[in-house]
Amino acid sequence: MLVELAYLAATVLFILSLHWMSDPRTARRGVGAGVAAMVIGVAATWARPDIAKHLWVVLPILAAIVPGVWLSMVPLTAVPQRTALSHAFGGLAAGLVGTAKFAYWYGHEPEMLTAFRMGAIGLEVLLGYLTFTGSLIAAAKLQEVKWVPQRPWVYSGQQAVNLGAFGAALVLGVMLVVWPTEPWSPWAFGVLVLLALNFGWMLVMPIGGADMPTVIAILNAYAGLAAVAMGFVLDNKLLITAGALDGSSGLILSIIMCRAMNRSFFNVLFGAFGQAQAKGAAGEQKVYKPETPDNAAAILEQAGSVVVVPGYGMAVAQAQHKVRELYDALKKRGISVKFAIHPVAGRMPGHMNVLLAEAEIPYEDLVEMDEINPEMPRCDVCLVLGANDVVNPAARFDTSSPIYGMPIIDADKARTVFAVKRSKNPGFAGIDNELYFLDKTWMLFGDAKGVVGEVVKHLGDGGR
Amino acid sequence: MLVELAYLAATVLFILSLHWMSDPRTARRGVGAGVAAMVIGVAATWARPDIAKHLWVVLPILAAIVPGVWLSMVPLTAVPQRTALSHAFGGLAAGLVGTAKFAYWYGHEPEMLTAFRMGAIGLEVLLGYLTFTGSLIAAAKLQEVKWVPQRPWVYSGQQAVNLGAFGAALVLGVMLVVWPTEPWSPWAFGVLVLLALNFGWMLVMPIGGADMPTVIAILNAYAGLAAVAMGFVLDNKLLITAGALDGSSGLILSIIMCRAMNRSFFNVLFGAFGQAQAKGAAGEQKVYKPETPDNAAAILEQAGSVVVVPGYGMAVAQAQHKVRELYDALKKRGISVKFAIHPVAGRMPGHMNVLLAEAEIPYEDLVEMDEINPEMPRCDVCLVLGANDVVNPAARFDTSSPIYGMPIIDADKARTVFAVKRSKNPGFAGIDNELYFLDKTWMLFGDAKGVVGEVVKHLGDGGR
Amino acid sequence: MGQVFVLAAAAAQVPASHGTAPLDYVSMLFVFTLATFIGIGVIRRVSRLLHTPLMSLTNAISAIAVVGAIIVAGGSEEYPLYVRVMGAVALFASMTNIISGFLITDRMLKMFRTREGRPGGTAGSGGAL
Amino acid sequence: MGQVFVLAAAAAQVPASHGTAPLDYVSMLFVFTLATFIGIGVIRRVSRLLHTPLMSLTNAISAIAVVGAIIVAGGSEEYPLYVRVMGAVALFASMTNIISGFLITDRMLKMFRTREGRPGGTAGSGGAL
Ligand SMILES: NC(=O)c1ccc[n+]([C@@H]2O[C@H](COP(=O)([O-])OP(=O)(O)OC[C@H]3O[C@@H](n4cnc5c(N)ncnc54)[C@H](OP(=O)(O)O)[C@@H]3O)[C@@H](O)[C@H]2O)c1
Ligand SMILES: NC(=O)c1ccc[n+]([C@@H]2O[C@H](COP(=O)([O-])OP(=O)(O)OC[C@H]3O[C@@H](n4cnc5c(N)ncnc54)[C@H](OP(=O)(O)O)[C@@H]3O)[C@@H](O)[C@H]2O)c1
Repeated sequence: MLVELAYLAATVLFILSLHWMSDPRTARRGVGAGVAAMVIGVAATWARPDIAKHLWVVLPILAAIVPGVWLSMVPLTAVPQRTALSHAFGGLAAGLVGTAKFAYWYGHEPEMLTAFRMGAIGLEVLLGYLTFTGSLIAAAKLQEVKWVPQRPWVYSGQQAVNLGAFGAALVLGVMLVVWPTEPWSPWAFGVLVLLALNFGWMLVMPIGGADMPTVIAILNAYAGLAAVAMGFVLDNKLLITAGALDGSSGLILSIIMCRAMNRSFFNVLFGAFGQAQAKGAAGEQKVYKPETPDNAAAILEQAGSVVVVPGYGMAVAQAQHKVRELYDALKKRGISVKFAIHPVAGRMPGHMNVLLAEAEIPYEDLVEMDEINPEMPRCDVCLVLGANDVVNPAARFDTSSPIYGMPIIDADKARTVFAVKRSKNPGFAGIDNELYFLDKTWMLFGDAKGVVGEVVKHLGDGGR
Repeated sequence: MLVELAYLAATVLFILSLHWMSDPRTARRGVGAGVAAMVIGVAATWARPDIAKHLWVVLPILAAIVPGVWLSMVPLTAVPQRTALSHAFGGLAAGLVGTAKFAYWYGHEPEMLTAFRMGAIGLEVLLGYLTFTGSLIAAAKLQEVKWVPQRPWVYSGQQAVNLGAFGAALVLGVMLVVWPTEPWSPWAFGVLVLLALNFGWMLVMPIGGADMPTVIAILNAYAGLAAVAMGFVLDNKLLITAGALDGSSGLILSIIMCRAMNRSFFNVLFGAFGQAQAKGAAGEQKVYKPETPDNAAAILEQAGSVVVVPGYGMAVAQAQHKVRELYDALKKRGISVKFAIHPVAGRMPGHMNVLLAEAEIPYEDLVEMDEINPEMPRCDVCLVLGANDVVNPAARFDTSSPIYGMPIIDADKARTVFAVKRSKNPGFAGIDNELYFLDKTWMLFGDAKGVVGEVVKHLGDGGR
Repeated sequence: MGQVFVLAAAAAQVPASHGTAPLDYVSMLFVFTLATFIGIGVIRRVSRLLHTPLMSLTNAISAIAVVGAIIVAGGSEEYPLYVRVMGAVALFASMTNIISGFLITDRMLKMFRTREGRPGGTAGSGGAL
Repeated sequence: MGQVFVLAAAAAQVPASHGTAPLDYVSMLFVFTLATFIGIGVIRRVSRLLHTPLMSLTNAISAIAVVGAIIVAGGSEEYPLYVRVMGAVALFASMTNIISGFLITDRMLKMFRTREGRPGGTAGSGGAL
């Protein structure tokens, strides 16, 4: 009885943990509540009368400490890959428990395999293994691992094959639910597992590297639902609630990201966005106006208000600390500095916030896109730092462009625009950017970190 | 099995119903969802296999239609009393079902009276009957029924008697839980019922008429908890969820009201606030500067922005329609008119909003206290209409005053103030109001409806 | 031998509403806690304007006790008369609550109107009392 | 006669986690629906700034599967070896998730700082990697 109450306490703590995440000030208490809930959950389960083999429990936990800590020390830019990898672990765990329970019950307590529980096991295994392989591929794509193609891997009859496999899995599932304890049941189960593993691979491969963050969010939801299915199998309320919380969070995050990228949920999942675009219409050769960091520094000094638009480039170049120096230098001169954060800048939702926070830039100065846009016309200098698609005016009028309709930061409304990027090639969506050819835009070619470092140096010595 | 799913659907609809109440635009859909949920709940219960005596179900429902509709046609000012009365009905229903179940199980299925269920029945009966009598007295106090004293009815050993009775009830409860099926159990149960009825009376009588709205909110929470207890007794999830939703709403509403009145929760319940205060220190006779409605109308015409502070007086005088005419007259002259709504103006939370809404004044012009206060210094004319405590500056500095610390509307910051009230006696908290003696304050003595009517007339004919 | 079997049969398939499994009240506790969390989360978001209608709406919702009343009033067990009468009175009381609660809430809500006229889609009739 | 009794006894007091009463999955469904409502309500309020830490936090929370893994790995029933190994691997995987998930979330949150310095009470160390 006490175990159930402990589960209730753990559930309450999980809810509070997510509740406290609503505000940076209370966020860390949220983590504390989460840890406490997990400890109670594990301790209560361990203390259950029907747990005897303690060695089998202690060893894996001890073994997990080293990889656990190592995985948490990963550099910030690798956060997306790490999350994908741990989703793979989560999916694997759910799948394995489902398979273990089925194998045991089939062999020893067949009467346990009621239709309801068999259905739950089937779901748990399907979701678990699907998340496992899907997340592995997502991690590989994010890590830009060589043999996994970045571009969506599309072949002709793909939809047909997908549907066929899905149908087969469904039929198998129904058969298992109706006759769970037949001699051929374990074989059907095995095939189901293989199909599930295959699904992960089939669903994620055709999705371009760009959409991985959304895919990770969806896989997060699947991992949560797998935990819910496990809860139904083991009649464990804590699993159900925690799984539901995780599932709904994954779902909402992916919806938010899709809306920010202005692309429908299904389009991301099934539409093979990001095929290698036929090169943008060459048309007349647009003119880039290169500029030097010291002139840029001079103009920045005269500016009253500066808005920095960070993008994936800043993350790759790890330029956030240099950006912090620029922020301090400008602030010392009484210049108002704001950071325009586009919801899908970079490769993870909130990716820019974390980077800038890491450079200890106060989060009050990180301004959401919708709040900053109205003020852009009054901004003297807009420094586009490694951002491309999120400031591309094409999204507003060019219906043919893949990012058409995506809300963007109105960098083109600022008085002067400096764009920092290494080369002339396009950004993530592979399309040209009108912004660079406006007469008020000056290009600062080079690595983000280097260029910003130069500018700060010039600001430093030329200081008033 | 289907019945349980129907209960789940009803629960979801109840949650949505409260969710849609978050915004006036979607509020009416909320009522629709609530009705649907109730219909599903009743239908599912009726269709249960163990319900046979249909006549016994149909007759009471039909009989309830007439009083139900009559009770809903009650005039708006009587809304507080109506709500109190229906809480009494709710409490009675919970108490009766608990008693009936106990009587039946005791006589026919004693093994059903497990400790847990006995405890739940005890709680249900205690809460139910307590809410029943408590709400009846609250309704009487609000209706200012003659034989129920408005002023808190306090006698010397009161706390001792209360605690004694409470202790007795507790002991009885424990005894019943331990020996639910003893020959003397029904007697113990009877005494418990009487004690519960007595509690309602003892708890509510010593609370002044002023605090009835908070008392109603708390009784609302008790009625909800009684429904939860009934859910535990009958192992019915719909009762538990709906009861929990109602209970938490009652709780939060009373906390909000206490905070708005800046008085602690317990102080309202137990502190006998509002004893007939020794008359305010007479000191030098303060000077009221009476004014006439036509002068007031002249000054109003020159005003650029007018803020109306409605209070209990406007509700009593049913002046909201006249106020609407004033609103239109001023608006026609391009004068900005806003209504400053104090959270506890009147006698019910949101009482003023409902009255002004009834007069079809657009709710965008009803401004919360915290939003209007910063703008008060720029307000040309502040028309205090039957409000007293909510605009009494004493709350800011006079620590001895009972309303000390209560956030108020800064009417005294406006350029000119007109205060409409019938006489010189104090408001609800029985204390003098400094506002009336400021040199910029002019008194418009008379009934709110009459005075406003006069002003509108003068505005009308003297129109530019 | 007979009773044992009867007992077993009774225990095995007694309708759940009667023979609750020992652990069942824990799941009830779970449902109660989660529902309270939802309640607090949802009520906090109700706009101040609507506090009075909210009170009458939750009052109507608390009349869910009608479910218990139906079980007592219409129960197939041979309830003694006075028990069934109690059930009927409870049913009458909560039904009145439901009808009056929802009606008055709707009446109050109909009065809230934005500047351009009727809030929400329904082209309700005039708001007069 | 013996079996009947045994059956009755078994049915009567089998630990709930095994012989779930037929109606039990409905209460599980209830718990699932309510939890999802809470999830949606709570997640919607998480500030945009914290979406990345939120993802790693919920990832750690989804590692609640560790409970299932412990039941399999440490179960007193005589599980065949390969089943117990599966449980151990699952336990290892979800434990790694828990440790890395909570640690990295905390690391990221420590970086968020208001102008006057450390957010929240804890006087954490410098935010450097
Ligand atoms: N954040 C998310 O959750 C998320 C999720 C899904 C999809 N996306 C997609 O990702 C894109 C994000 O747009 P974005 O503007 O942030 O990035 P982007 O469009 O991918 O552009 C990155 C820019 O940075 C430049 N760059 C790369 N490395 C650099 C370095 N070391 N120094 C300086 N510049 C460098 C690149 O130009 P050079 O190569 O010439 O230097 C490129 O123009 C959007 O299309 C969005 O739809 C984001
Ligand atoms: N709203 C709630 O939920 C709630 C709950 C609990 C307590 N309360 C308490 O109620 C009080 C509300 O304050 P309030 O300013 O709204 O009202 P108030 O302080 O009670 O004052 C009402 C004023 O209206 C005047 N008045 C009465 N009838 C009138 C009529 N027919 N025409 C013109 N004037 C009339 C009265 O003066 P004359 O008699 O001289 O005319 C009195 O000055 C606060 O103290 C609050 O703490 C409210």
